[in-house]
Amino acid sequence: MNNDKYVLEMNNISKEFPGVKALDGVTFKVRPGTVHALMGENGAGKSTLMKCLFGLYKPDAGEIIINGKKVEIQNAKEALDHGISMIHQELHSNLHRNVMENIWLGRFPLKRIGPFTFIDERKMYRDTKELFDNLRMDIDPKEIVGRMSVSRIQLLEIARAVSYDAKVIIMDEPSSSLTEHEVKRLFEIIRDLKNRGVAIIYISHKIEEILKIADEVTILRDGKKVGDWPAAELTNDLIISRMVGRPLTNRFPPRESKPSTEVILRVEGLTSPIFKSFKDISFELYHGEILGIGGLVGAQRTELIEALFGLRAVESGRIFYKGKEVKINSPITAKKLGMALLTEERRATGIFPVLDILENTCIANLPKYVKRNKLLDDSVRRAEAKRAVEMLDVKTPSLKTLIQDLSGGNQQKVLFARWLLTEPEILLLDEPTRGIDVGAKYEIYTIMANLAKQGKSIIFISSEMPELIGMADRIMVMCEGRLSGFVSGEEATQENIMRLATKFMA
Amino acid sequence: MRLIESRKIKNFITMNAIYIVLILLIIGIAFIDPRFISIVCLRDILIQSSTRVIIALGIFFIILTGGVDLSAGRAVGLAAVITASLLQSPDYLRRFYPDLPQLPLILPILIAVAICLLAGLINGFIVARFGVPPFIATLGMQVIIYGANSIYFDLPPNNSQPIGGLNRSLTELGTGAIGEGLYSLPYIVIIAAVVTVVVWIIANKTQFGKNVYAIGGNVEAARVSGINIGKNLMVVYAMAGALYGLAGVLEAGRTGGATNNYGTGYELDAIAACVVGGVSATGGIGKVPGVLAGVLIFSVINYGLTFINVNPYWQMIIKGLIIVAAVAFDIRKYRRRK
Amino acid sequence: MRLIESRKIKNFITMNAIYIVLILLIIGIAFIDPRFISIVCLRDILIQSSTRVIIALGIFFIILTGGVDLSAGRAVGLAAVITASLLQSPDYLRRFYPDLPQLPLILPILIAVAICLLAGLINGFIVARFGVPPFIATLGMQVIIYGANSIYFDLPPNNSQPIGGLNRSLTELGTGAIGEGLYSLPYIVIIAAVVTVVVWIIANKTQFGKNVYAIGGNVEAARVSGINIGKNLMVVYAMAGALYGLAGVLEAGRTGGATNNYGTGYELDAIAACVVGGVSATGGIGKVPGVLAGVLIFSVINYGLTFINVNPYWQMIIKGLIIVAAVAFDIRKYRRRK
Amino acid sequence: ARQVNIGCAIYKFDDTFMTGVRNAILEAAKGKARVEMVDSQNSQPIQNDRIDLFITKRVDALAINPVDRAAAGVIIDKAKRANIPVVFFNREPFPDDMQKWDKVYYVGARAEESGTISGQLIVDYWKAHPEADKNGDGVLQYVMLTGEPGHQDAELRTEYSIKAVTDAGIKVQCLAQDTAMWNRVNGQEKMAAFLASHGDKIEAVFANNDDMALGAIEALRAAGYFRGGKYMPVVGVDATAPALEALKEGTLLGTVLNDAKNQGKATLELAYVLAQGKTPTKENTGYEITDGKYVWIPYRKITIENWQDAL
Ligand SMILES: Nc1ncnc2c1ncn2[C@@H]1O[C@H](COP(=O)(O)OP(=O)(O)OP(=O)(O)O)[C@@H](O)[C@H]1O
Ligand SMILES: Nc1ncnc2c1ncn2[C@@H]1O[C@H](COP(=O)(O)OP(=O)(O)OP(=O)(O)O)[C@@H](O)[C@H]1O
Ligand SMILES: OC[C@H]1O[C@@H](O)[C@H](O)[C@@H](O)[C@H]1O
Ligand SMILES: [Mg+2]
Ligand SMILES: [Mg+2]
Repeated sequence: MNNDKYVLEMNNISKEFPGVKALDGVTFKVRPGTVHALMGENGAGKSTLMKCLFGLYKPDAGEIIINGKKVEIQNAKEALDHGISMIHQELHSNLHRNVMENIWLGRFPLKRIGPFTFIDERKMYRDTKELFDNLRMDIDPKEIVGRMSVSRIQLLEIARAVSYDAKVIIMDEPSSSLTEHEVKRLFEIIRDLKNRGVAIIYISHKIEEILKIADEVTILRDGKKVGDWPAAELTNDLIISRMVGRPLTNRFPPRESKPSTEVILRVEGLTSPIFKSFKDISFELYHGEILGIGGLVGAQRTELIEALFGLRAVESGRIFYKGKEVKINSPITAKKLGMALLTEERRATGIFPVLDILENTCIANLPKYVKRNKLLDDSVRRAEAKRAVEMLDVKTPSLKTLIQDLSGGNQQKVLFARWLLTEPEILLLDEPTRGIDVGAKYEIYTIMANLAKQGKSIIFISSEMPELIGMADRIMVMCEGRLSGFVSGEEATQENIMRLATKFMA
Repeated sequence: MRLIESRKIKNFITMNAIYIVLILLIIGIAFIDPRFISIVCLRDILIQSSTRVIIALGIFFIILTGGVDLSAGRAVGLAAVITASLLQSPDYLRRFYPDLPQLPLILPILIAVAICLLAGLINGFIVARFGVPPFIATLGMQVIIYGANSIYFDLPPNNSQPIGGLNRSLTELGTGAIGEGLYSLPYIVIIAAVVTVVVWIIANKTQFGKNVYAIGGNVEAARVSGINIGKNLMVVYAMAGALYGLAGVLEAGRTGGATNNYGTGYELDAIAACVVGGVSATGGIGKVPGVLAGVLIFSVINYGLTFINVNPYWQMIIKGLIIVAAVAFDIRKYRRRK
Repeated sequence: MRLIESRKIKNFITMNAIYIVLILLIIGIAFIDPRFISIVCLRDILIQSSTRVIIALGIFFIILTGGVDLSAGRAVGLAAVITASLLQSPDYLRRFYPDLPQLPLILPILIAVAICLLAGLINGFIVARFGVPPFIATLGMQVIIYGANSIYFDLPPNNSQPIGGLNRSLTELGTGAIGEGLYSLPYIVIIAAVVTVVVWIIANKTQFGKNVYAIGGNVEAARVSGINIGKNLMVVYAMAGALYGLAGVLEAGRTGGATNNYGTGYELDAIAACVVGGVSATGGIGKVPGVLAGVLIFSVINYGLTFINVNPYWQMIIKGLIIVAAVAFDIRKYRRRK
Repeated sequence: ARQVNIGCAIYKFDDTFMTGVRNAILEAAKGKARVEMVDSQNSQPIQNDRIDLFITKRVDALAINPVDRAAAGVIIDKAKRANIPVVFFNREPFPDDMQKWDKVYYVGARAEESGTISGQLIVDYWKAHPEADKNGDGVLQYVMLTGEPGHQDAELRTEYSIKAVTDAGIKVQCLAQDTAMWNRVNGQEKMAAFLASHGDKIEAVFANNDDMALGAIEALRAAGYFRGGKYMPVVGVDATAPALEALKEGTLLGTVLNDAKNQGKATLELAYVLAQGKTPTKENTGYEITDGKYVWIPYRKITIENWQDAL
């Protein structure tokens, strides 16, 4: 392996958007057969740099050199032709079509019949099967993507990126919606690719992952490069201080409060009408409690809390809110009761892409701004939105910026701000820190802890066990739609959660 | 410094392209015939835009939600026929209802508006409750309204004759003005202006307006945010219906008559005006001043090309080219900067 | 066991709702007048559906990409006029080109189709290159084509007279059949069937077809997969244009004449047939058999209601109700099972 | 006698004038024949579809108001094959098509005639009112509102109305001409633009039909006409109810009666006779038959003097 030669050099790349200098003279070099991590806070410019490389953005300045040759990459096709493939931060699949069509899109296997060229469906099926077998993924090539879970779609996109036989594979937060088990699988795949001389550019906010898999680390801050280091020279704390610009001693804020013994929400025997979904779930949520929900993907945690929020039908079971039985059959009712839900799929059910940050922040809280004359009080609205956005440290030129122009992590923060404004009694959080940088995570944890201290209750789904263990008072674990047990925060370990999470599995 | 200035200008042009197109159009026509810059022409254009603006603003909200309304034109026709049939001069010979007593102006107007509002409400209900695509729900409503209107129009003794002899009060509403002569202000222009202001306030200053943008921006996210999608959709379509009704009343008053084919194809004009004015057909994006500009662009083209005496066929070709060019010029602001 | 059976049946009904609607419609009409179930009626309906299917299949691809085409009807009219003007009997008195020699049938057809293809290509180019919303690009094309067609039609010595006296070869193509009598198979039905099969193959078995679904389903995903969006869009619009051209040729042949207002409003029928047939107006979803069913539903309604002698105005009301109900029934398959 | 079935296709149901014809047909059919009336929605292919259906149902005679008169040839072929006689009305097929079969008839008015009459209305006015030549140049400055582009009536009325004026030895100058698509709203809007552009230079307004003429009158009224001695001669065609009202009121100078009643009645009578397998004559239909195939219903000039005749 030739470690001196770079497979990819990006020199002095700059890129400006209205109001933001997203990249400011960034130089980034990648050796073949290595995993090169790209790190930085939300909005630091990681995705932008990669989009410049993949031909999705045109850099204002700078050059790109591949295998020693200077190239101009105008679009994705040219990037792919140059041997670069990419897993995008946001899912990029066509939900209406099946898996294999998504994988081979743009390069279908063809066959000729007479003068005509048709798609060779059989070969396509075989190739897909082979691809998944090699990657040891259990996905049916003919499944319609829209029917698959987010994590499986993510796996599909990983498989697609790998299938290009690229020299450089960009992975922009590939693990954010994967379970730990699947992350392990991903790492095996990465090692395999590495051994074959492929260079991987790996973007993640999970520092443990970086330390585990990366050979080199480049850190960006505010569009500028902080530096690059061999991963072996780095530690958790070093990375954080270089990313954030100051040391961050604790990963979790201290919990200064204990839940009260007063029950705010009681759920009895909640069962979904869908056979495979959650059944017979009973639990209690206390005032001031952070209740974690652990489990593997497919454990139906999302379904459960969406049902609590009135987004999904319930076949049987009862819900008591502050002692009174309630029927929650729409988010409108849930909201009236003082509940808030931060959903799992930011793009699909969270953001209003074409609306600005002000509107995105206020939308769930509008009734509070209606004046006596039925019109909205714009000054209050703006002030509150501004406050919330600042509290969460959203990186944006102004409140008028469209949310689709924010970095992924900053979008998530805006959504968090949206629900905080409604001052909920019960906050339902479905993977709230997905795609959020360490600094901001800490802020979110702090907010959670403070809310709990004020007596608010939180239900908190996470696939990151340290986070569950670090933040939850109690962890409820689910397996295949059933409740498999509770562990208290103190006695929680990865092992006992894992054991419960697989309790009913064959 | 210079650079920043020029970039600012460029940016200003991009962001206000559609207004600039409107101004360029006027200048262009005035260049060919300077008399175009006159109060008479301005007033004519405003008058011709009045009912169109009202219809376009109705459809505007629907497009904001990501929908469309094909029944708009037929609703206009229905309202025109209803109002006309109920408001004929007592001394007119072929009255629709020979024995109907003289009604106060407001009553037939309210009836017509209410019926159109109801039709809109049904559209909204079908879209919201059954998930029928707005294209189909409102296409169905289009033919149903037209059928019903034709049956009504065909009732004896009228037997499908154009309804004429309208009451002075109604024609006055459609053609009268405050003041006299050059500087008079036509009532329908005033009505259209009031409607525009009210719609602007609804769109920008009320919870309902924000909800509409949110529904069009991402309906699932709106649902999660606790917005009542069904109710809001129904209000949107009903409100649009009421506006078509008002436009129909004014069309009858303006022309002094009505037949069942009044309003044919108006929905297309209205949708086109919205889209030209920067309203995104997929929902969530669009502004009231844009709609106004869209309507005015069409009026200026229609009126202006006739004013400078362009042959009707060439008018079409020029109109087509202008519209496409205007939108191509305007759309640049949404193109993602690569 | 029983339960599973009944659930299966339910599922079958949901997934095939639109075909079931079609069958129910036929049964319903036959119930009122049993003579409806006959080869003659079937053939009439197929004939009436032929050009419509061709147009609908053109627009189908455009809707799949998330677009729309308002110029379809005018393109049909243009093709009809061009073909008719080039294919008149030499002994006809009022010929468009008095001195034109007799052309072989295929030449004028190719010219007409090529011109419509070009118009489509321009639509595609404007949509792809300038990002103009398809609604506006094709609306512009609609009026431009109509203007151009009218100018052509108005050329001396024709001076806007309907073009008649078409060559036997062309009217034979439009009205003739293989075989005689009851079991004869009209040429236009055969042509429509061939087009349907070819389009089905393109949609399902070729790279281009898959790309179209991909662009409509998620344009960003298509872009990052290296698909040339612009090129594909241009092919889609051009292909649609060619199909309109073919339809226009057949319309001229079928009626034995042509005027510049042939085809008016056909785009709406075609879009409606697609949407009724389950093609999603937002793109990415839809099937050829669905489009076929959509067209047939409209034909059966139009033909059937006249067959059982329903008053035209009531026809509209009934037609509106059936369409909305059919789609409400069909749409359930997409509603999120919650 | 056996019930006689007649299949009748109208080019477009919501056309004011054709509605009059339609009503007259149904009126005349009472107690005689069963008429199935269908709407061709201004589309020749749709009309052909409807005719196929009539043939399938084996009606005894067809009464067709073609959308496109060039399309009559194919319709005649179809009818001949099925041996069902056809009466065309209101829009005249080309003579060569008419010759294709002997069981083909036509009932209608000559569009040229309506043009000529509306031209004469202006000629009469011009001759009787010297002040009509506002600028005194001896030339009639006019504007023309035409119907749908390419429409037979529109083309012929436009041409023949002006021809009548020039034939009377009056010089003309066309200030503006534009299509208002037969309808009142467009008539009004186009006229407003004409007025803004040409103002008092306009000395007469020709409209291809009454709806557009009435629209023009509204625009003129808004510009101060028909008040305080300000007048503009406006002529239309059709003699619709609102047009007669305008005549009475003194705003519309004149119109041309397109005789819907007789067009409808003659059509029905011919179809009825043909349906019984007989040959139409003046005796059994009540109408003069010209050249063995044509029944011409004359247009009539309608002014303030004789408006009652048009009721
Ligand atoms: N299309 C765009 N238009 C305007 N601004 C943009 C656009 N894309 C990115 N930005 C801005 O550029 C900056 C860098 O964004 P980028 O997406 O590269 O961040 P990131 O490092 O990937 O962050 P995250 O970890 O949150 O994904 C942000 O301030 C963002 O708001
Ligand atoms: N076995 C499965 N295979 C494929 N998809 C599944 C499976 N089980 C559930 N899904 C789908 O996956 C999505 C998420 O599932 P679920 O809510 O059960 O996961 P979760 O445990 O909440 O995961 P997360 O931690 O990501 O929220 C749902 O849309 C569900 O329909
Ligand atoms: O074809 C439609 C036109 O037909 C004419 O005969 C009539 O005069 C016009 O008013 C209009 O109805
Ligand atoms: Mg990013
Ligand atoms: Mg003069």
